[in-house]
Amino acid sequence: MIDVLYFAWVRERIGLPRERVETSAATVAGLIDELRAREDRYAAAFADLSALRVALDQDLSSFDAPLAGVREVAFFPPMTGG
Amino acid sequence: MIDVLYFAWVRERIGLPRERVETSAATVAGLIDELRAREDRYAAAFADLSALRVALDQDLSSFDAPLAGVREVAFFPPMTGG
Amino acid sequence: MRVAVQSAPFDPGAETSAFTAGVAGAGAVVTFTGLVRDQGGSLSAMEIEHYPGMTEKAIAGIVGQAMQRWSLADALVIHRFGRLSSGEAIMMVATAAPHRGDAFAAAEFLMDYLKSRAPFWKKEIGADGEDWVAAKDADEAALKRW
Amino acid sequence: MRVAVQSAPFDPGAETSAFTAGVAGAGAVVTFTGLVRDQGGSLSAMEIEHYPGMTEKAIAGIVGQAMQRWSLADALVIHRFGRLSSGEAIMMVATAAPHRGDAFAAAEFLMDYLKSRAPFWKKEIGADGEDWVAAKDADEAALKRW
Repeated sequence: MIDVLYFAWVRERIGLPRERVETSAATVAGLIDELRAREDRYAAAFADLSALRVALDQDLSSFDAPLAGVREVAFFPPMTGG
Repeated sequence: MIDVLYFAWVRERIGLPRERVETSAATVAGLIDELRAREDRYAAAFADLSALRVALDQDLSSFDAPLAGVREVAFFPPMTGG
Repeated sequence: MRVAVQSAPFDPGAETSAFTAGVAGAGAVVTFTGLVRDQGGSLSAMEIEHYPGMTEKAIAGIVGQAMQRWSLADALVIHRFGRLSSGEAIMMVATAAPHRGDAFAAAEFLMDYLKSRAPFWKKEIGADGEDWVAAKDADEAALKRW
Repeated sequence: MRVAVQSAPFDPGAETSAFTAGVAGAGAVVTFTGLVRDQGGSLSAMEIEHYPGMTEKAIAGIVGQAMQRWSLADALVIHRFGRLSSGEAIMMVATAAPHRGDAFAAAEFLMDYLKSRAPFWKKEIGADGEDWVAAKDADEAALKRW
């Protein structure tokens, strides 16, 4: 089980800020494939990966990163702070 | 007659902040030659022109600038504001 | 150094006073304050979302890099989240250094990294609806100069 | 824009508040404050001489150049003269712009020009006597980047 968090329009499109996900995916990309297969709202949120960023345990990471040992995955658009 | 002003160590070396000078010099350099010839303290102040700046009527200028029409000449070291 | 991530408003002037008093003798203090722009009256509010936990960690990392890279006496980052009105201060950074070059460079570095590497997302709320602010290519490109 | 050349102390925080309040909606405010450094306790005071009349004219010219060159909502320059104690604010500049790049660039430009083109001269007064601050080649060189 892994915590999956969504922020900004990813959160709005999927319709929830976080959920616990049972996954056997080896990488972030594998997890995304599983989520996309669930429902249209997930497919819509993950339609264009170039518009998304991912953090693993609160560090920016990449879609090909392994999930082994990770407790928290977050998906969000490019940041717009400052 | 022209007003001649001195600032910072130029003022200290010459020993006064301003004076009225009777001059027939055509340029700043000519005025400096006249001042140098007056007394040692002037010769000392104007010994190294690369360490001096000049303003004519409150605008930065150069030593070869003409004095015609100028009312106020100021000599000072490079500025250290900010 | 101090990092504050908060929903409460802050007063850039009071923060500048406190920061400056704490670094007396440093020579140079630079501050940057970001304000909600009114965009010709079309913007009524801004909503800022953030990622609690990661935000503090990311900002501390960015400030740590700046402290290593430049000779700084101190640094400050304040960033708000939640709902802000037009004209309100969104965030500020302050840097203090013996020399002005370091203070300016570090402040610009902090701003460039906070823009694109701290997990905040801005939504503009106007008369015609609301929209997430899109990241600019220029902001990503700005990181390359460091 | 406002230019103040004064012997009276000023409060950088209060000035930042007033300036920021006057440009609400501008997006970005940058301030720089120069403080008398204590240089490890050896400096007891600073005496700043200036050229009344030329000072105001030179600063207005520098600010005018900045306003032409960058998209600024406002600019402020305060510079003191006379005797200052260690830790006191010597001067400050503030710039406001729609975007941070313009506010930062204009503030750095103002500082570079005020350093070398506004008629101020600093004298450091310490335990061992007093000395005029020498202009640095680096300050003259800094003008070349603009």
